[in-house]
Amino acid sequence: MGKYVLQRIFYMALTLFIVISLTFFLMQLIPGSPFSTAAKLSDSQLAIMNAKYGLDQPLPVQYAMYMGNVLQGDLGVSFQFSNTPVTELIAGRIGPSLSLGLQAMIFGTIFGILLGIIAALRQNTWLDYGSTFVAVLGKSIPSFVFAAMLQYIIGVQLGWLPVAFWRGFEYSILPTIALSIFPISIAARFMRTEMIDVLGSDYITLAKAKGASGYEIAFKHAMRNALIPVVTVLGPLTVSLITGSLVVERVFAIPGLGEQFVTSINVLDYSVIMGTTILFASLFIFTVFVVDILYSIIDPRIRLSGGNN
Amino acid sequence: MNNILEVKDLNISFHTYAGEVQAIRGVNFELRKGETLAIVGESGSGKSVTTKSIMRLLPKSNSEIKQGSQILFDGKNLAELSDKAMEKIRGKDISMIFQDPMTSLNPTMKIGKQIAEPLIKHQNFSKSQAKQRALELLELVGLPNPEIRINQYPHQFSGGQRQRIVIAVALACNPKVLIADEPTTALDVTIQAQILDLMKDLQNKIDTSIIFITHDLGVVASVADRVAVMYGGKIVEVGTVDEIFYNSQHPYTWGLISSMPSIDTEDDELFVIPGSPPDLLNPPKGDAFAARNRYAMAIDQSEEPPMFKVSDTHYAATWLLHPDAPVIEPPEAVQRRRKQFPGNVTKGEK
Amino acid sequence: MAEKLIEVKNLKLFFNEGKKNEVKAVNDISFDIYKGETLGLVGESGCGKSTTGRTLIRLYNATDGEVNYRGENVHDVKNKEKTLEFNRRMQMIFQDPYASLNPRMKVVDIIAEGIDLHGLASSKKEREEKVHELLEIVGLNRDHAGRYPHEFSGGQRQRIGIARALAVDPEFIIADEPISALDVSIQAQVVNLMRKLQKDKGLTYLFIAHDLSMVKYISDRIGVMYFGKLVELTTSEELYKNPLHPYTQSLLSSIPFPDPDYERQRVRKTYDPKSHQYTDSDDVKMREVKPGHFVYCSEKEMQEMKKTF
Amino acid sequence: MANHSDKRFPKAMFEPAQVDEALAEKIEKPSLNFWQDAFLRVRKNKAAIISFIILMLLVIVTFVGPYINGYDSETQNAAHSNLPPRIDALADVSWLPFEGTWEDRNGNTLYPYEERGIEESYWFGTDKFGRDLFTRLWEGVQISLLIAVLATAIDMIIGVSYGAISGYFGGRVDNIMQRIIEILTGIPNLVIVILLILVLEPGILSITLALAITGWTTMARVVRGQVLKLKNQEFALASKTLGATDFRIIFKHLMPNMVGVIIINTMFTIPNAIFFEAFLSFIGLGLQPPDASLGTLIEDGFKVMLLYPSQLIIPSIVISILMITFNLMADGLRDAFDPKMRD
Amino acid sequence: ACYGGDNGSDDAGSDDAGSDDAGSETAGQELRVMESSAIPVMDTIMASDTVSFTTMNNVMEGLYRINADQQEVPALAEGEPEVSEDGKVYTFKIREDAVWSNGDPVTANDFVYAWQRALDPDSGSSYGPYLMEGKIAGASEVFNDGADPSTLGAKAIDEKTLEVTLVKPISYFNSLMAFPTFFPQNQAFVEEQGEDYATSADTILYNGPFVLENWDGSTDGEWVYAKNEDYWDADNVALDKITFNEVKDSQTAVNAYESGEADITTKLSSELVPQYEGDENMVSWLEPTVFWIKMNQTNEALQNENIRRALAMAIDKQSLTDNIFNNGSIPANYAVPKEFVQHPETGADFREANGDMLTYNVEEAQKFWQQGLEELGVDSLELRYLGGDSEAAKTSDEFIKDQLETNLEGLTITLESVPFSVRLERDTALDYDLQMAGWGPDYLDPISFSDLWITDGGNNNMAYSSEEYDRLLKEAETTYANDPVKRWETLQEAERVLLEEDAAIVPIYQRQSNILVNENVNDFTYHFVGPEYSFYPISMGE
Ligand SMILES: Nc1ncnc2c1ncn2[C@@H]1O[C@H](COP(=O)(O)OP(=O)(O)OP(=O)(O)O)[C@@H](O)[C@H]1O
Ligand SMILES: Nc1ncnc2c1ncn2[C@@H]1O[C@H](COP(=O)(O)OP(=O)(O)OP(=O)(O)O)[C@@H](O)[C@H]1O
Ligand SMILES: [Mg+2]
Ligand SMILES: [Mg+2]
Repeated sequence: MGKYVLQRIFYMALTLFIVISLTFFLMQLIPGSPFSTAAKLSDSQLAIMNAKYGLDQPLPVQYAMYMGNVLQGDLGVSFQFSNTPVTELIAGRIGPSLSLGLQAMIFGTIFGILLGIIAALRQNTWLDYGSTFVAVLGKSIPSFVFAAMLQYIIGVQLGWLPVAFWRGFEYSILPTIALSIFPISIAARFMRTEMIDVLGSDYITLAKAKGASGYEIAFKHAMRNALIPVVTVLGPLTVSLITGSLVVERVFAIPGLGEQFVTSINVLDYSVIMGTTILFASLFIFTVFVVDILYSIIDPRIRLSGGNN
Repeated sequence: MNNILEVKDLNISFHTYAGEVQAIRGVNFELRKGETLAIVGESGSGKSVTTKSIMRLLPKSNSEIKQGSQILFDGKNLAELSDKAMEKIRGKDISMIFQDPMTSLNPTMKIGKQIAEPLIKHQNFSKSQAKQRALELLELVGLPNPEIRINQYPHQFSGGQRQRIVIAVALACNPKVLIADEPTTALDVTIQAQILDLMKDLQNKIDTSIIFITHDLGVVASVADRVAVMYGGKIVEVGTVDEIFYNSQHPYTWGLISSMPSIDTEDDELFVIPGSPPDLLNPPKGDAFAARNRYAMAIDQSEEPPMFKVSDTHYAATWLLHPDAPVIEPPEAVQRRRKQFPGNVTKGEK
Repeated sequence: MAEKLIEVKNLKLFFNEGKKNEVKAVNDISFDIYKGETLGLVGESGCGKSTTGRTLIRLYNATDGEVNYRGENVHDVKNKEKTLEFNRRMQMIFQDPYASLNPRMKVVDIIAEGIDLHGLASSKKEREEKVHELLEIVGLNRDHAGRYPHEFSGGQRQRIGIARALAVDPEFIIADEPISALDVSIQAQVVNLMRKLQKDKGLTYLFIAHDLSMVKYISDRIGVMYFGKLVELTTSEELYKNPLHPYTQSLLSSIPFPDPDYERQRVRKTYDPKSHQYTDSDDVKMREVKPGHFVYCSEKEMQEMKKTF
Repeated sequence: MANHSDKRFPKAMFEPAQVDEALAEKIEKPSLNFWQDAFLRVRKNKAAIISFIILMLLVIVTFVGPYINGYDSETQNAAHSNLPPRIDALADVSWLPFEGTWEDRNGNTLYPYEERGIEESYWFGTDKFGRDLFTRLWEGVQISLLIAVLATAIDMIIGVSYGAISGYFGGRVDNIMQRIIEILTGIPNLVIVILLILVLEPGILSITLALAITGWTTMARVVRGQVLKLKNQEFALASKTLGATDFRIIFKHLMPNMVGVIIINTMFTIPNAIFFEAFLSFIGLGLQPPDASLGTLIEDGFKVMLLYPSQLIIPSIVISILMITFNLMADGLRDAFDPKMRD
Repeated sequence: ACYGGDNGSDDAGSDDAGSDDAGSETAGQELRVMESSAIPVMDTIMASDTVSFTTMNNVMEGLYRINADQQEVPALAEGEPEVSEDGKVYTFKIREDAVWSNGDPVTANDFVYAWQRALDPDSGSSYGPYLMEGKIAGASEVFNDGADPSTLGAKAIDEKTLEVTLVKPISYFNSLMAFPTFFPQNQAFVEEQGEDYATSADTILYNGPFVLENWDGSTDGEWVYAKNEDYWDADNVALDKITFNEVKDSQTAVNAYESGEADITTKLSSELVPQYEGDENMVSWLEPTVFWIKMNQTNEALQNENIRRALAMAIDKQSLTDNIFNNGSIPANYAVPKEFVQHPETGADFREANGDMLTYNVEEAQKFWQQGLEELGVDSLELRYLGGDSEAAKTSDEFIKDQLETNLEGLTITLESVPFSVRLERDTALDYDLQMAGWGPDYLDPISFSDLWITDGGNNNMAYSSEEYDRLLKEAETTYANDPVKRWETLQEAERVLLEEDAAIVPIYQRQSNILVNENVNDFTYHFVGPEYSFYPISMGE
């Protein structure tokens, strides 16, 4: 186990390195520079700016410099928000995204799993169809529509909750619901199918024979055995949610990372793109690692080293 | 009579894609307090289904306990009990050792927890008490190093070890009725003997009644008070253990006894009941065993034999017991086998 | 005796090797299996019989030691064709009938898998006929072909496993408790079949079982295992007449007889491994106490045993 | 226990007789394989069948729809922009929104047809360019169905195989393959897509490529998870001892045991792909205007959601019907692949 | 840390007291505003976007300020400056009562320092050089050639006197002084803060009607203005507090407005405007932003004037603005917008004299088209149309494509919608045939539009080159520099050359801005260039 973890950490670093490098070079292939978007710069001004930020150097030199800085924890400064360090920029924006993402994830996962379990226990009844309906609608109506409808109906028409902004828990309820529709539908659908499989197994019969109630069967015995696909999909989804969802942040006017990232690509704010990518990729890579560990915790028959003998 | 459990006219079908499998076709028996009823019989004859139906554990999706079937326990008809009420009985009053230990254990739960669970639920044990008791149980079923083992997962155990864990689970709550479905098939004889002793102890202590399914007639001889023989979804003979071993009446029972090798069997071939078991999708008319019965009569093809009384405790469903039927000696193999019984030898010596 | 088919030399198999929960499931055992014979393997449950069998057929990689099949170490074979060849010659009947059947495959396809893999049927019809034949051989009927494993009783499942192993005409079968779940008549049928095949085709068996009367009936020689070690190995006659190792004696004394009266009076011997009182200086190993009768003992014990005859 | 020995039977019946086993009726059933079997079973799932029928009807409408009302999908007519749906035959059914009216923010009813003196009726109204939304809708559905098929194919072909191979072989293979997925996911999609814009002509090919680059990774990871869980089970080992190749074990033994999650995941891939396409179209890599897809129609409708709700609601209903029927069919399939389910 | 109970209760007590105070203070007038983005920059020389400019305009001040009538009025300047005969030297007196929020007086050196900083290549200002080069003497040399900053034509004569020397007379120079890039900076403070300058509310000095509070830097999505009691004109500032929120989505803004969570929305996207048609709370004004199609004359077909003219006349702009946008934008038949600048003497709008050019006329267009095709010797043309990826761009692109293809037989338009950065790159590389582009000015003078099209002009990028046009512009800038009327007429003439004679671009529409303002907000004030709004005139009440 220890060895495996060490090995994985090495690979995680390697993967991250590749992601960073590839993103770095791919990004440079996009025409333009962060300054070309300010249409008002003359060519000589552009040249001066490029020189100032080292963008006139040959790519390999830029790359080496960037990597050197990254290793020292320096992600550079934003071009778009002149001179703001990227770390500060991310730190300033991650807060809302993080808490929103986590709330949505926790709420969505719990609710989704419940929904899926109920559907499985009551297979082919109206409860099952109802849960399918909810889960499918959640996924087939695009999130921007869903978020906007929530806002309009609950916020504007009914006036139950604040419509927008980020000023406290009350303000996070609607966006949380809007975001949680993903984990809900994923957890519900995967849970249903796996639970049905699991509920047919002998060990569930044994659990029943022990007098376990429906609730105990579902949660103590069956759930864990059905969790693998849910964990597989929800793990990385967590990362996307906590690193910010453009749509929900936009609709609810939440100053999060998602919006920031998209803008930074549009204006080719290299260092912000890179910084966000590094954040996302390292979280993602780490989550995948956690998911793999979870596999072997969830199902002890899965061996971590995964060797094929 | 002090019956703790009475099964009356039990009929069970499975609805499969191929059609309706009539797995149980009119089973009647009773279980007395403190006794051990062994069920033997053809593999596929419905032993497991019968016992699972007592626990109401047949898959809901495709099984059907037919109208009119009665499973009376403590005066309640289990066949009609609500799920909630059933939960209270399962594991506490009636517990069961499953036939397939490999798949009966939850692969993702430590075995300690699986044993402790009913204790916490039904006996209000605390977690640590339950763990303590689980350790004891594992010790009792002969699993070495229980302290370590209790934290392992089922796949880390051998077949026999898993079977012992399943037994420990079933014994945990001192049930009134213990249903043991081939509990010792995967165990070596020494451990088997230990387990059988354990069950007898339990019986002595708290008067547990046991339904014991096995193929090993040796085990039957050692544990059973009474024996029921099943064939093709029915009980074809029932009697005390001595009656079945020394005075069996049904040709299928004869076949079983003849098929057993004994420690000094030297024959080239073991005796085999010819033919194949009945197809429960289209159960044959008349006596299901007729097609394989050396002594079959015309009536077997059209009429189902009722239970004929041999003694107060001994009944058999074969037309051979009809007064009009020709008198037939049990086949020579059975007679010889009866003589070969070591018990007979010792009896003779006495 | 005849030609050696299998030669097991100092075989070891440890689970979780090197970790604190290491299990020495098979700990340095050696034995040979001759062509055309049946070697019975009995022993305490959990002593490593299945593991031995599974290692022979390469489901586990041996921790140490060799398994030679016709002089070739099976664990060294890498070549594809050779592997396939081995797979056909060597078959296994699994101890756990249900888990070893794919729940989503029909019986016909389970049984025919070997036929398909090794091209043993030239047409669909032939394939089907072979399957039907096999079903009948193991005491099932042809209607069962179209059903799924969960629709069968324990014994029926076991028979499907047997049919599957027989389907490829192997020359060596590892039968891991093949008959324990069957009623005696079917047991007899299967055993008769195995003996017949042995006679007709010169099959060789490693027969793992607990039912000692059956083992004795079918085996030429019997090995007794205890706690990862082989403790006694001799012909079946000899073993029953002259059990030398105290564990074997205890085993034999525990055989239940199908006679209620006898059972009521039976006395069992128990075995306590501490009774040997081995010291570090004792070189405990397999020793040929009598020609063809091997016992795991110390020098001193051997001398004592010799005195008994 | 009743004793029937007193019942009388003719003596002859107690003569020994040979009972012919063959007498027992034997109905040979056609032997079907797993897939055929599943198909037969899915036919018995009511929800699945109803869904299938609805879906088929929808598909038919999708293909004939663009031709039945005489408008084409591309002709702009600015004078007819943003008209509400009007179906003459249904105009009097008050609970159906086909009267050709809008309601403004203050709840006043507007009569754009009358106000602008328009004779024609547009069944589903028009968009801001005055194009007939009925025709556009069905043409859009065609495209989106195509995208769905494409995405499913990519998921099935790349995702499933990739995940299966990675999980099954484990060890180094798995390590490398999983790291590749991480890299693919780690690089921002948007960067990749923008680069694609530079090198590709917009159209189906670009959509396919964009999907093929990243669309399958979730499927691969889901399948891998399942394979990890299943590969050490006894039945897989049993097949191995028979000499089954890894390929066979993966596809014949493991795959049928994970159809459930594969199907479910596909059901997630499809809407993802449909909206990914809309996104691609928006940034210029997907469809070229004036072509529409369900995704782009919804996006367009969304913007006028409060003023002209039908422009959002109609395509949303269509995609919801599509997805719900897809999913109910998928559930039906999933159950059908599970032999433990009742027939 | 100490978590003693006593301590805690003490803290709570003092907190309470504090909030009580705050409560009585904020009981006054409070406004809640939504902005389209966070404040990217608060260093005046670094700003290049509207939100930054707007904020600076409200918390800081320059020599001039633009009022509600879009007229420049002296602010920090004590009355009008003295202007030299040749119109090149301006001498400003700075108000005695102008102080920074740290109490320092605002001095002439603060201007000199800020402007020099803006031209220091190391500071990376884009608007500094853009607005100063070619206008303020020495600016170009300082920025490009590393000349000593002190050679810049901005000098502190004494503490309160600033002298500015121009390269040439600039008639709109005073209005330029209202642009935040020309705002003063307190040298001591800026140098003391160093890297941290203007990174949060605490590291900025204010000299305007409000001070910024609660602003943590460019990532902050919510910020607050508080009234600046030290502002020289504080008596005329009614609002005590203004809360700002970043809202990207205009539907969200409308929802927040509707539910009473904010008083002023961001600009409404065109889809939302029809909903509020006739609503008196919708404030609309025509922006001086014009959208047109650039025709790349490196393409042989587009060198043909008839073809260009045909394209220009084949688009029904009225239909686009009325039916498609329906947000009050108007068709543009001109290059210099309407309601933007007025005749220096008569006050007549620029458009009044010059009227419409290249108006929609299908028959004419088709005639020109045929003629053009004949001249080219082809009967069909295929043109690539580079569009933007914004919503409005896509809508108009799709409409225009349809118009052109329908009205001009044989024309095929391939739409290429690309991200902004890519579009600019292709613009510079002249890698397109037709391109939709728009322009919004930074100062109130027609030249901000006219000089786009001079040969090799920085924003020409379509290979348009007309000697006549170049000559007219040069004349306007030099010969008539001190003769506003002549200059005015010359620029009008230039527009005629551009459109009527050369049909160099296809003007499409002029954009209208619409926002919702709560009815109890009085004197809402917007501007055409630079900063968008002024909040100091606003008061709340019925
Ligand atoms: N889920 C099911 N679907 C269809 N048929 C079933 C199902 N379960 C059991 N059966 C059938 O019911 C019959 C009785 O099965 P049961 O398991 O009771 O046999 P058994 O007597 O316990 O046999 P064994 O000794 O082999 O365990 C068998 O023929 C079996 O095929
Ligand atoms: N995957 C595993 N991980 C750890 N320990 C294991 C594993 N599989 C088996 N064991 C242990 O190895 C030992 C030998 O197991 P094996 O299955 O060979 O026993 P067996 O002789 O076949 O017993 P039985 O007769 O009960 O089937 C047991 O103690 C078991 O707990
Ligand atoms: Mg059974
Ligand atoms: Mg075993």
